[in-house]
Amino acid sequence: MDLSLSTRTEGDRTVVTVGGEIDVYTAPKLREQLIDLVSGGNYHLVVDMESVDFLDSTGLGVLVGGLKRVRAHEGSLRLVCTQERILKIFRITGLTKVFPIHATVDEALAATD
Amino acid sequence: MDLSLSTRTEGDRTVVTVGGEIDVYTAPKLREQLIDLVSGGNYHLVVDMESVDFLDSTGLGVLVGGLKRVRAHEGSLRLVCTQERILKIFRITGLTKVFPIHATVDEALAATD
Amino acid sequence: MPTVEVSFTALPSHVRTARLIALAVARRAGVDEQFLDEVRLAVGEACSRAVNVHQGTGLDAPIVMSLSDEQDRFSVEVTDRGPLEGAASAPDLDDLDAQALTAEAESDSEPMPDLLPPGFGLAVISGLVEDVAVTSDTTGTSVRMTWPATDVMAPDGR
Amino acid sequence: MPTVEVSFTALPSHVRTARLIALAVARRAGVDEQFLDEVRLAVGEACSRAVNVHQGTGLDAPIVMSLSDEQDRFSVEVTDRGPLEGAASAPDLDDLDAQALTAEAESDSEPMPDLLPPGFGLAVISGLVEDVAVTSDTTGTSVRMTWPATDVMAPDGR
Ligand SMILES: Nc1ncnc2c1ncn2[C@@H]1O[C@H](COP(=O)(O)OP(=O)(O)O)[C@@H](O)[C@H]1O
Ligand SMILES: Nc1ncnc2c1ncn2[C@@H]1O[C@H](COP(=O)(O)OP(=O)(O)O)[C@@H](O)[C@H]1O
Repeated sequence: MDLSLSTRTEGDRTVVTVGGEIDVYTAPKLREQLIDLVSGGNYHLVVDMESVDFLDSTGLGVLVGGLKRVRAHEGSLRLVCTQERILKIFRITGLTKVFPIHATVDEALAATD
Repeated sequence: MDLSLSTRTEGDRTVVTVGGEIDVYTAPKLREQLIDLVSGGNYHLVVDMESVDFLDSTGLGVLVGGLKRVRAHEGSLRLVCTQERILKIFRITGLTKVFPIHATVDEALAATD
Repeated sequence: MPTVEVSFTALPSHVRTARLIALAVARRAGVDEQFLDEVRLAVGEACSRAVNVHQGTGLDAPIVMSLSDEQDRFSVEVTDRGPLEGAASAPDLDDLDAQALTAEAESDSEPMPDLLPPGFGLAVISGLVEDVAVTSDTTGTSVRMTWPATDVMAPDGR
Repeated sequence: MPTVEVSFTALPSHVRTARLIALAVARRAGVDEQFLDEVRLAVGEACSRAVNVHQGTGLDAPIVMSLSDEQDRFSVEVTDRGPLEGAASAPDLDDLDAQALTAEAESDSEPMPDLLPPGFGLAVISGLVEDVAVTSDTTGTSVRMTWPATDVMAPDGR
């Protein structure tokens, strides 16, 4: 299954909906998308991962890269994910402490911490 | 998926219900079963293939072998099969002309041609 | 080189694994559902044939199955180190029923009535797959089968 | 030898194929459903790592993935021809968040903030799979991962 990507704007935030597999093969596509958004002045990102069915460390690297990029502009990168098998890789790598992870897009849009 | 085999008697006929894959790996098991039945005096066999999801030429060979064995005792070997993908291999090998193929076990049990 | 090579020793259980792998990769390569049964059966026949050749001639070398996904074609090539069944012995499919019936007359004297004529597997493949190439030389025999595919995995497809 | 070998050139698209193959064979080998996600992720990490090693060092040789289904164990071994990441650079998983945060301070000067530290993939594998063995010598590095399986494919299982 390939990666699917779509974006939409909600107030000052941009929701990136990702589906499929984020791995060494597709991660460059997600990386480009995040770079494009940040270059276009979108510094508050919500990445909806509910339709992601595979995420590996290359994909994690791209998310960490996105986080670094938005933070350089005082921005934020929030994740939406409730799938246990995806959450697991954030947990074993300790990245749950780095990313705010929300149960729904609405929750991520409302969050301000 | 492995091969599943079960047999039951219906009057003077023996119904062999086969499920799974009949290939180079499992065909020996079906072969033994047919040999055992013929050695035990069961010369009228109905092989129900409705639950078979794979059949290759090794499997065909075992069925042809079974047919030869029962015919040596004036017996019969009827097949029950309606699955197009299984029928196809009988058709391309011309073996539809060798085996009586029925749509149901009842039809095979009633057949006397 | 968009080719993945699978090699395995000549054992019946590996034929199933090879079949499973070819089917999974074909599906992933975008081979249409309507051809998947054909891939599964034809690859199984080619691998069974190769395993029989190696077992029959006591060859220890592995069987190699190459999977290529190029442009709009998906190909599987199964290569063994043995000889090709002589053209003389290749059965005419239209004749198989006749052969089956003839053989039956002598079935009591036949120790292995389950064995179909050599070349039967290849004949099934030819009857099944439109694009097949069989080549053979002193180093071995190879059966290459090709199916149409939508190239979902093309490197430039992202 | 109940081993099937899959070899492929060091390309990202082949990592997906290797993952798909390992998953299909693991399922067939009777690896419990609860471990299949782990197999998929860990094999993907091992193959991605190997591909990166070959691409990073310009190695043309193929990556080899061996699948073994012995008794009640299913093993996948991924072998490359490159060096193992130095132990010195192997990240402490507990430290990764700290590393990620630190790196962020210098993100503007960093050309590739997407690159995780070398050894990250191996660290993920170790965090994920209970039975892992990593060996390395001058000919290359190999990562062997083993899972419990019910041996549905045993030759004597029929
Ligand atoms: N979470 C999962 N656990 C176990 N098997 C899965 C899971 N997700 C998908 N699969 C199976 O893995 C195989 C490959 O699926 P997947 O990798 O998601 O698709 P693709 O092959 O297109 O990448 C399929 O047979 C699918 O049924
Ligand atoms: N007729 C079919 N056409 C296409 N795919 C099939 C068909 N039957 C089974 N499959 C698929 O082929 C794969 C292997 O199935 P199968 O060979 O039946 O089981 P097993 O792998 O246990 O032998 C599975 O992913 C299954 O969904």
